[in-house]
This record gives sequence, structure tokens and C-alpha cells, in this order.
Amino acid sequence: MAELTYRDAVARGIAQEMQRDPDVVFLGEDIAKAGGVFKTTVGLLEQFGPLRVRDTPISEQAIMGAAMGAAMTGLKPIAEIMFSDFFAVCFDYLANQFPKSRYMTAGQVKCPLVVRTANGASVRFGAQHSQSVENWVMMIPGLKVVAPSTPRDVVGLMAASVRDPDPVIFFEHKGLYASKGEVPEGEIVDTLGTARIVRPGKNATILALALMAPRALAAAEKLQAEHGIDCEVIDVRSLVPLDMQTILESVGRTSRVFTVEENPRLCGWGGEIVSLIVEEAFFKLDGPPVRITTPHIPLPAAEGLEDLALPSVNRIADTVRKALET
Amino acid sequence: MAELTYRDAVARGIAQEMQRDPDVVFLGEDIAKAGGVFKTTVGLLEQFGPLRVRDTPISEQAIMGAAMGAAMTGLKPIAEIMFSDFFAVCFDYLANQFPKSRYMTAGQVKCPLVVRTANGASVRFGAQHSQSVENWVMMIPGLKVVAPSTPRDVVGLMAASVRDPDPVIFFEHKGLYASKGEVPEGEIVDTLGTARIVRPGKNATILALALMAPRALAAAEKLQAEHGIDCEVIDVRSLVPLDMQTILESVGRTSRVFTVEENPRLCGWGGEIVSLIVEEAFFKLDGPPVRITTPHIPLPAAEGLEDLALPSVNRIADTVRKALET
Amino acid sequence: MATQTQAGKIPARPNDDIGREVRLRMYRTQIEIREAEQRAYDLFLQNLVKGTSHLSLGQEAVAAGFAAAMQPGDLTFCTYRGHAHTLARGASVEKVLGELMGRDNGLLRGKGGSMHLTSVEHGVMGSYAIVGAHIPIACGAAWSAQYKGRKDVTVCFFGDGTTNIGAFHEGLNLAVIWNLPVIFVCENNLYMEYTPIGEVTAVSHPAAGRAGAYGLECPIVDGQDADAVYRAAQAAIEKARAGGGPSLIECETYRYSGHSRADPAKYRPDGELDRWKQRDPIKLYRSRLLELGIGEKALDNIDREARRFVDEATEKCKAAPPPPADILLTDVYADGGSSWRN
Amino acid sequence: MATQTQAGKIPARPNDDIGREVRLRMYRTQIEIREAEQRAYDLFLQNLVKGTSHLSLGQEAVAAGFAAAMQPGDLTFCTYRGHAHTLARGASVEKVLGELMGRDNGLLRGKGGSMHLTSVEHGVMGSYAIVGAHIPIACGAAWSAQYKGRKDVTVCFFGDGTTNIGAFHEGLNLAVIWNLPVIFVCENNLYMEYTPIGEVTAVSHPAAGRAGAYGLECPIVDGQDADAVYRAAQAAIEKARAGGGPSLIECETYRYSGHSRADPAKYRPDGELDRWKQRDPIKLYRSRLLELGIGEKALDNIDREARRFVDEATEKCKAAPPPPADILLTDVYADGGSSWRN
Ligand SMILES: Cc1ncc(C[n+]2csc(CCOP(=O)(O)OP(=O)(O)O)c2C)c(N)n1
Ligand SMILES: Cc1ncc(C[n+]2csc(CCOP(=O)(O)OP(=O)(O)O)c2C)c(N)n1
Ligand SMILES: [Mg+2]
Ligand SMILES: [Mg+2]
Repeated sequence: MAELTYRDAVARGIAQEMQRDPDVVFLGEDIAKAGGVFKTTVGLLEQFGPLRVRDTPISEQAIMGAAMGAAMTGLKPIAEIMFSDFFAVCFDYLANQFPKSRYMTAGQVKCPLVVRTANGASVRFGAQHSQSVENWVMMIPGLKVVAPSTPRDVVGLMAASVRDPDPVIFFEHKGLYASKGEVPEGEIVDTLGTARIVRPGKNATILALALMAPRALAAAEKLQAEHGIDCEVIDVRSLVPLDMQTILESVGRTSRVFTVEENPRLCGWGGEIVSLIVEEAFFKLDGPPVRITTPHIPLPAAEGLEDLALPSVNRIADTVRKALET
Repeated sequence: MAELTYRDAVARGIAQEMQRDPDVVFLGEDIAKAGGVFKTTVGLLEQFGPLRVRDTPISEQAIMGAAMGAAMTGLKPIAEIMFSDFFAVCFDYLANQFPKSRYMTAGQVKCPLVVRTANGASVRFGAQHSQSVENWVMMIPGLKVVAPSTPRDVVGLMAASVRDPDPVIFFEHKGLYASKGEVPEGEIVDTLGTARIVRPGKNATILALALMAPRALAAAEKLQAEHGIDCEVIDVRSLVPLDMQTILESVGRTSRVFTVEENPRLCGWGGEIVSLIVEEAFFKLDGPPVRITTPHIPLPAAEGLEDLALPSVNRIADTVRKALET
Repeated sequence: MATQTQAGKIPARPNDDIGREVRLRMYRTQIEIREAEQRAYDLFLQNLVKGTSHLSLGQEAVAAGFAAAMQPGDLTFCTYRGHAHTLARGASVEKVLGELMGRDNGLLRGKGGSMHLTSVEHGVMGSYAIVGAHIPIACGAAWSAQYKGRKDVTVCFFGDGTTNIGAFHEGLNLAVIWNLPVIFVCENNLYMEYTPIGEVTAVSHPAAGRAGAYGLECPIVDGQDADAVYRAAQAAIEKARAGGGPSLIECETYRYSGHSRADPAKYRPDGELDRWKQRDPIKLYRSRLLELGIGEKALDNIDREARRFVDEATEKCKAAPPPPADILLTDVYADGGSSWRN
Repeated sequence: MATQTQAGKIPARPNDDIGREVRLRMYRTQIEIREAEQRAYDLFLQNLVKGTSHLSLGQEAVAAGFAAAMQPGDLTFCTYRGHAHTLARGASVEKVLGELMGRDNGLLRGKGGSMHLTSVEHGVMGSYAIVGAHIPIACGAAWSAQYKGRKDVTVCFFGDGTTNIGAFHEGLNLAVIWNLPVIFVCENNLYMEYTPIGEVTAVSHPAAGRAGAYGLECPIVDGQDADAVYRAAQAAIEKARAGGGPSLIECETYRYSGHSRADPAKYRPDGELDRWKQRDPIKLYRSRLLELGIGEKALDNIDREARRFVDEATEKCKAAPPPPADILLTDVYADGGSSWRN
């Protein structure tokens, strides 16, 4: 077992799959020669050559379209969109093309591809380079959506995504690239649609994703240490497919639920999961589900303001404590 | 008071505002000479001339960008995006530009514009021309979002939208264009952020929008007639700002809530409102809130399949009845 | 299959570089499209075709000329105005009309509709209803062939109006820098929906005027003449197949009916339609064939057969059931279903 | 204000068509940008600038040349690489550095950051961080002037890499068909982020090679020479102001530092940077001015003043407080707040 950064885990995960399957190709802006603007793809060009690892122009629609056309005709493309905010300049492929082609053609067309992208805030890039946009794609029927929080999950979920026969949107978190974690040697293949209980607990369930997962965990430790409140923390990991079983079982045990989302308030995954929980486990709940989110604002650039905007360990802990006290 | 179609109400609403304010300009594809592909803008070119009513190329990004630049510099543009599905080819403006410019510039830049678009299903146009995409924009901080269900609301909310100093996304429903309703003579100006109780009732609250509003109302009448169940029906009308006061008061009276959404299941406005209700009125609820939605599918073209996909009067009534019975 | 000409060599017409067999095939294709499209229109008037539909009446020569020059395995990407291209590559009239009528025997079992005709077994990789979206997708299919060393060529059809959307620009640039085996075919029918293309385009030839921006040349082809289309197609396909990279071709043509079923096309200047009908591609091609010594009887036979074929297909479609309710929830994901949770 | 030349007439250099006052102004602007950008870099090394930043070191002449040719009321749209253009139009160094440092005295009070510098009072209508997005927006601003009969002209700056994105294509086409008073300025610094522009572009001049697609001509201007830039700017601005419509201009230039603060720019071939530094715009312009008889002392004074100015601004910024917490929730909507419900 070696320590690996989340950043290096990206290259490791891609390399594992490119090694396994010669039909896996990789395209994006500055991903080849430069190794990616976040240095997540260093070494791939050298290892797999310029036919499989291709730099593109600043043409996100062309990137997405090319990936789709290749996927329809036998390849398994991985496409990088540098920042998830740029989904907005190629959203037609994400919303109208990838996810609808199979259905519209009664199963004739397949679209097995992965779009990986740097998501999220905490690096002071401002309103157009810091968004958490999981909900932009979660809401589209036909896509799968994952967001790993650890280096090991990066490798394993990358493998699962590349091997998946459907279009998968793979969110890496900018704020986690420098983080480290143990990653076993050898091939790692995870399973889409599986949440993970990262801390068992009995007083409340806290659901979190990506950068919010370690924060939720830290908040739970704090609540335990300072207030004797014992929270179960679940890293949701995969929004589509969604592991409602793990979530509902947990809520069944704890009777209270909190979601911690980095995206702004309206129409996020937290609202979706809360609605599912209340619809299916209403009478198991002892009190109202509470969503902890970034407020309804574009993200500011200045560090003090950005820190204030995102759910912090303290805000999570305080919110949970107050809700459980009342 | 004259009867007007929802279709004609669009032109009337735009004309009212263009007459009032010479800074209101209107642009889009085939909106001028042809009067719009849905014939919603007939006569405007003749009345206001080619400098104010402008046909554009098939360049949705240029349309949106031009509207924004004009709005920043003193005009009040109304831009048509022919089908709301095409938001996906100009989503950067909706997600990253219009809504963020004021915040990012600490209030220096204003963006008073209206994007109007034909939304929704029921006309057998298939997966890329039938979507309900209110959630695509509701989730973006900085936008306002309205969706009228009657000719009178079309005129009044159009006026309110054009006069609003923020970017407003105005959803017209394709399935309602041919519908008729009374519209008073003279200027009509409505208020954004106001829901309307279209049927008072005491057993449950049904929240609906656009084409789903008349269906929810019909379902309520059916429930009353056939089962003596008395539902309050609220036409939400405006998703941002959201009239939570009217909604919470209603739920306080009825203790049960149902949402009827045309958009597919995940991350819709129904989930958002349900989450708000449970967070703020949990102990007032007698049973789980239930969301009635289109399933998690792209929309099929064939009429039988499309009819099956959308919430129907029967499905709404049955769902409400079963939920209230258990 | 098509007689091969040498890449790049486009001789003057009429002569015998094309050959009787290919010419008859192109005639047949045009007739079949004409009959099927006319039938689609009739069925719409009978309220048996719902939703929208976009006909290629008047534009048959483009579809026929390209299809004749393409080999099995070559790929077609087209727009919502795609009935013609789908039929030209060999999809059955029954399945096309069935789809328009929303029947279970349709190409897509009614799930896609008129704007999304697809027949992967015939190389028709889809009809795309968002203007321009398929241009980059076609690049991807060509990239795939290039990467795998397959010899298939991708042909991507679109309209004049499509040249003003961003995806056009991004796709063409990518195709050129990656030297992809893809042919972009602009069917310039003079109108976007209702707006004349000249009023919204900075250059007078929407495709040819843009070719230089991608280092391409762009022949302007008489889109009413199947032979001219065939020759241009041949040259571009040979070039692409030989690794010579992408081509852009502008075919000048005209649609007889409105943009879509809702459109009576009143915005067209008086006489314009009549002028174009004088150069009707089928009339033109018929005289050509007669001139070249192909007997009237052979042509009449083709006409008759096509009509019979379309009649039979119509009857089958009328008798076909609507799609069963259970397919509403199938084929969202590769596991066959639409489930997004456990 | 700028000496007026006749529209379209771009005389050879050096000569006296520009005049001492404008030249000194361009010199001063370049020096100020150089000093401020260098300072931004130093502050980043001291960890006083967080997030990202994109410097225009080496590209000063483009900003200076255009700003000198623009009138008050003319509008600037630029990219994340916009410090230079913002300063050139008259925004204060303090406010710019304050924004980079995330202080309350910043142009945007820390809410926008380095990539979004905006100073409406100086006609700087924003710095846009999504490549290409501002090209159509600039069209809209120009449309507004045209519609209202105002005489202001809009200038929109962007990089070579931006010419490959869809919004570029859509914006240019619209500007031409609507004959808008807008000038598109491509600062071709040879690289998108790290990839040489030639490797991803179908033509050798990313802007000039595309001009024909919009019926435009596109001068290729020496972007290291403020006079050359000024002359091209003058001609285009005069044309636009006179109702002659849009222009596209490609300025050849080079950035000395990496793409952004995170980039050591190792991808550049050996010697390339040095070669460009030999044609450093400021060095070049200084010799020009000396040649034209402007005394060394006057120039030294400008240099010194600029440095003092930047030093003072730096100190003010270091002393400035961070933005107060309560502005987190302001200015989402025009009512001043972020409330989306009652
Ligand atoms: C992105 C987008 N914008 C607008 C439309 C609506 N629309 C459908 S077809 C069409 C005209 C297309 O014109 P052209 O490319 O010339 O093709 P033609 O219909 O003439 O074959 C328009 C505007 C669309 N489908 N997609
Ligand atoms: C739509 C979009 N794609 C990608 C990026 C990331 N990005 C930022 S700057 C840049 C390079 C732009 O190159 P160019 O236009 O030449 O401008 P320069 O930075 O050289 O001034 C890229 C790819 C972005 N901001 N927006
Ligand atoms: Mg056309
Ligand atoms: Mg550049």
C-alpha cells in the first residue's frame, strides 16, 4: 500500500484502464504534453502515445461531440473538461445528446464514455471556476454521476466508470487534489452506486460528497468529542445510481438526517435525497431533515468570503447540534 | 374582457411593454418576419419595426450574449430561445454570465433582460424538443424564473419580467399555446414571486406549474366529485422568487402536500419545495409529501408513450387518493 | 455498388463515368424518397403522423448522390430533415413511416420520432434535432475509424442555417487538425426555418464562404443533379478513405414544402418555388437517363415499384400497433431499464 | 486625448502622425502595466495574492495602443488576462491590486477576483473567464450604442486560443450582419494555455485566417509596437464610429510569464522567450521615443513615477482590510440581496 495524492490517483486510474483496454482513448485541453492544468494526467502521453492521449483546441463542444461519436462506434473515450463550470459551454452534449441517444434510438446507439472534470471551490478561483455542478447532470435522465473523495476511490471509481456501458460524469474535486491517502497496489475496481459509511453512529445521519465528506467526518468527530453526539457519516460517492438502500437503512437507525452540499441551495442533490427520505421513511424520522449548503450566491473569490460561503466543519457541527437540541 | 389564447397573450404582453418603453428590444430566430414558429410574436415587427424586433441567425450564444451586452448598457432586451431544450447550446450565458455579473462586479454591472422560451411536452416533439427545464435555471443563483399557466398570467408576468431589474427566465408552455382565457383590457402588470391558490381546499395541498396547473385542478375536481376529497391547488407561477409563504400557510391548513412536476424526477422544483416544507413545517405534516413527476426518462415521441410519461389528471388523482387513504 | 472513379477527377456530365447501374440506383433512390415523403405529408394531413416532420421533397438528389457513392460500413449523420438520408442508405420505408406514425414497427418503436431516425445496421448513426450538434459527433465517429485503422468514411449532412452555430466551427476545426475521414455536406436550401439564409449570414455562400477558415476548399455543387452530387461525393470519399482528411461540400438545392409540417412557407417570394421546380431533380434525372439511352419502360417500372412499395408500407404501418406501454421505461441505461437507484 | 488620423490611413512608422502627447501616454501606460503586473507576481510569491492570476507582461503594447485610441465612453471587454486593459483605461493600480489581494479596497471588493476586473466608470465592462463568452456580449453592447444612436465603440480583446470556440464564430457573424460598431482584437501570444496555437488550429493565423468567413479583412499587427497597434486601432475605431461596422485585428505578441500563476511555462522551446524579449515592447518604445527626440529624463520620470505609484498602491492594499462578511450575501439581485423567497 502506497500513499498517493488524489491528483496522482487520477493518472493512475486512467493508466490502469488504458493499459487494460486499447479502446480507451483520452482527450482534452492541455492534457497530453502539459500533463493537465492540475497535473492530474502527467505521464499518460509518454505511456500511451499521441494517438491515445490527445490535446484539443479550446472547443468543448468538439471535445464532447468527438467523445460521443467515438463512443458510438467502438471506442471508450475519457474526455476532460478542465473546470466543471465549462459544462455550460457544451451542455447540449451532457443534457441532450449523451443521455438521450440510447433511448431515442430504442437501444440502437450506445454511449460508453467518461467525462472527468475538476469541480468545486476552496481554491479562490471565483464565480466561474469554482462551482459544484453535480446537480446540473444529476437531473438529466441517462447520465451516471460519481464524485470520489479519496485517492483510492478515485482509482476504483474511475475504473468502474470507464468500464460502465453508459455515459458517466466523473467529478474530481479541486480542493482535494493535494490530499493524500493509502491506495493498494494492483488493479482496483470499485462499483458505481455504492455509498460508504465512513463513520458509524446512532444519533443522526450526515450525508456528504467529495470535499464535504472529510468535513462532515471532522464535524462528526467534533460533535462526539465536544457534545457526545454520535453521528453516522455517509460518503454518498455516487449520485446516479444512488445507493438509497444504505441511506434509508442509516436513517432507519438514527431517525435524523442532514445533508452537506457544496452546491448552492436550490435543486441540489440534498433536496432530492431529503425528498426521497421523507417520501419513503417519513414515520421513521424524529425531526426535520436539514440541508447544509452554500448559500444562494455565485462564489466570491476572496478567501475570507469563499471560506464563509462553503459549509465548514464548524457550521456543520453547529447546525447538527442545534437541530438535535431542539 | 376579451378571450385570448395563451399564444396571443405572449404578443400582447410583449407589445404592451415595447409600447411603454422604447428601450425594450426583442430578438430571436424567426420572430420578426415570420411571427415566431409558434406564432407567438405575430404583428410585433409591423408594430415596432425592424430595429426593435430582430431576426437572428441560428446562433443561440450570440442571441444570449447580445441580449446581455445590451442589458448591461441600457436596453431591456427580450430574447427568444425557440425551444427551452436549446438552453443547452447557450447555457453558459444562463449559468455563468447573466446571473453572476452583478455579484462578481460588486454591483457594477446590471443585467435586466428576459429570456422567453417554449417549454414542455404534450405536442409529440420527442426527447430534444419537449423537455421541461425549469430546474436547469432554478438552480442558478442570480436568475428569476416564472412559468405562467393562463393567458392573463402570460401578459401580467411578462410585464413584471420586463420591468424587473434582474435576468428573468420566462417559460411558456407549448401545450398551453392554444388554450384560451379571459384577459382584461388595458395594462396588466403582475408581481413576480406570487403563487396563486386556484382552488381552496382542506384535505391536501397540490402544488403545480404551467401545464400541470390545469391538470392538478382537474384532478382536484375529480377527487372532490368522486371521493369527497377536498384539495387546495396552488399554481406556483414563480419559482424564483418563490412564494413560500402561501405554500407554507396552505400546508399548515391541510397538513399534506403533493407536487406535480412535468420535469423528470431528479432535482426538480418539487424536491426543492418538499425539502423546504419538511425543514420548516415538519411537525405540521400528517404524512409524507409525495412528488408526482415524469419518470427518469428522456421523453418519447409517440403519443401514447408521451401521454403515459407526463403526470395525467388520473395519475394525479389516484396518487393523491392512495396517499391520503394510507 | 458504385463504380469507382479516380479520386479528385470529376469529369463533365453527362458521360459514362458513372455507369448505368449506379445511375439507375440513384434514380430509384430519388423516386423512393419522393414517394415516401409525399406519403408522409399525406399521412400528416390524415392526422396519422403526429408531432412535427421535416420533408426533403426537392432535395432528393443530394441524398441519392451521396448514398450511391458511399460503401457499406460508411456512416451517415443527418438532421431532423433526415428521412431522405435514412431511406437512401437502405432503411425500409415501412420502418421510416412507422416511426413517423408512432407505431411499434417504427425504426425506433416510436420512441424517437421523425426527427431522430436512426438505423445503425445501415450506417445511419442518427438524426439530430439540435442544430449543429452532430457535426462534432460525426468527427468522433471518423476519429474512431482513423484510430482503429478502419476504412470507413463518415458523411455528415446539415443545412445552410447550421453554419452559423458554434458547433459547426468547432467541429470543422477539429476535423482538419486531426485530419479526420469525414465529409461535411451543407444542403443549402436557401432558408433556415423561415428566414432567408442571406439575411443572417456574413458571407453569400454559408459553407463555401467559410471553408477558408479551416484551410479547406469547398466545391459548390448543383444539388438538383444527382450525377454532380455523386461525382463530388466520390471525390471527397476517396480522399477521406485514402487518408487525405476532411472535405466540405455545399450543395445548392431547395425544399418544396415548408420547413416543417406547421409551415405553409408563405415567406417565399412569388415564383421562387416554380423556378426551382423547373429544375426538379427527378425530372432532370429522368431526362438525363432517357438521353443516355435508358428506356422509358425501365424507369416507369421503377416508379411503379416505388409507389407499390410505399403503398404496402403504408398499409403495414396503418395496421401496426402502437408501442406497448412497457417500453416507456426501457433503454435509458445499458442494462435496459431506467433505474437510477437501488 | 488621442490625435486623430484619417480613418483607414495607416502611415509607416516612425513619423509624426501620432504626436508627442499620445506617445508619452502610451509609454506611461506600458510602464504602469509592467510595474503593476510585476508587482502582482511578487505579491503572489509572497502569498498575498491567492487564487489564480494571468499576467500581460510582454503584451503591454496592445493594451496601451488601444486605450490611447479609445475615447471616454468607448467600452472595453476583456478576458481573465485583463489587468492590462483595465489599467490602460484608467482604473487605479490600488483597486486592481486590492482586488487581486482580495481586499475590501479592490475594484470588486474581493467578490470577483483577478479574472473578473471590471470598472464600469472607466468603460471596462468586465473581464470574462469563460473563453469566448464575451465576444457575443461585446456585440450586445455595440448593438445598444447603434440602437440608441450613441457614438461609442466597443473593443473586445481575446487570445489566439479563443478563435476555436463556438462563441467566437457566432459573435463575429452577428457583428457583421448587424454592422455593429465593435472591434475584435486577437492578442495572438502563440499559446492557448500550454499548447501552441498552431497545433490545434486549422489555419496559421488564428484570427486573420478566419476573417474571410465573416467577409472581413484582418490586419496582422506588430503587437510589440504600440504605434502600430495605435494606428490599427485608430483606423478600426474611426470606421466603427462612422457606422462602417466591425473589424477584426490580430496582434502578434508574447507573454513572458506562464499562462497563469501555476505555470512555469516549461513547454516553450529554448530561446523563444529571449528572442521575444529582444523585441520587448517597452524597450522598443523607449528607443523610438528617444529617436524622436523625447529626452531620457522625461522617460525616467515616468518610470520613477510609475514605480512610486505602484509602491504606494501596494502599501495601501497591504493595509486594507479584507471584505466584511456581510457582503457575502449582497448584490445577487438588484434589490441588493440574495433572497429568492418570501
Ligand atoms: C440549436 C438549435 N436552434 C434552433 C433550432 C430550431 N430549428 C430547427 S431547424 C432550424 C433551421 C435549420 O436550418 P438549416 O440548417 O438551413 O436546415 P434546413 O431545415 O433548411 O434543412 C431551426 C432554426 C434547433 N433545432 N436547434
Ligand atoms: C470555455 C473555456 N475553456 C477552457 C478554459 C480554460 N482556459 C483558460 S485560459 C485558456 C487559454 C486561452 O488561450 P488564449 O485565448 O490564447 O488566451 P491567452 O490566455 O493566451 O491570453 C484556457 C484553455 C476556459 N476558461 N474557458
Ligand atoms: Mg436550410
Ligand atoms: Mg494565447
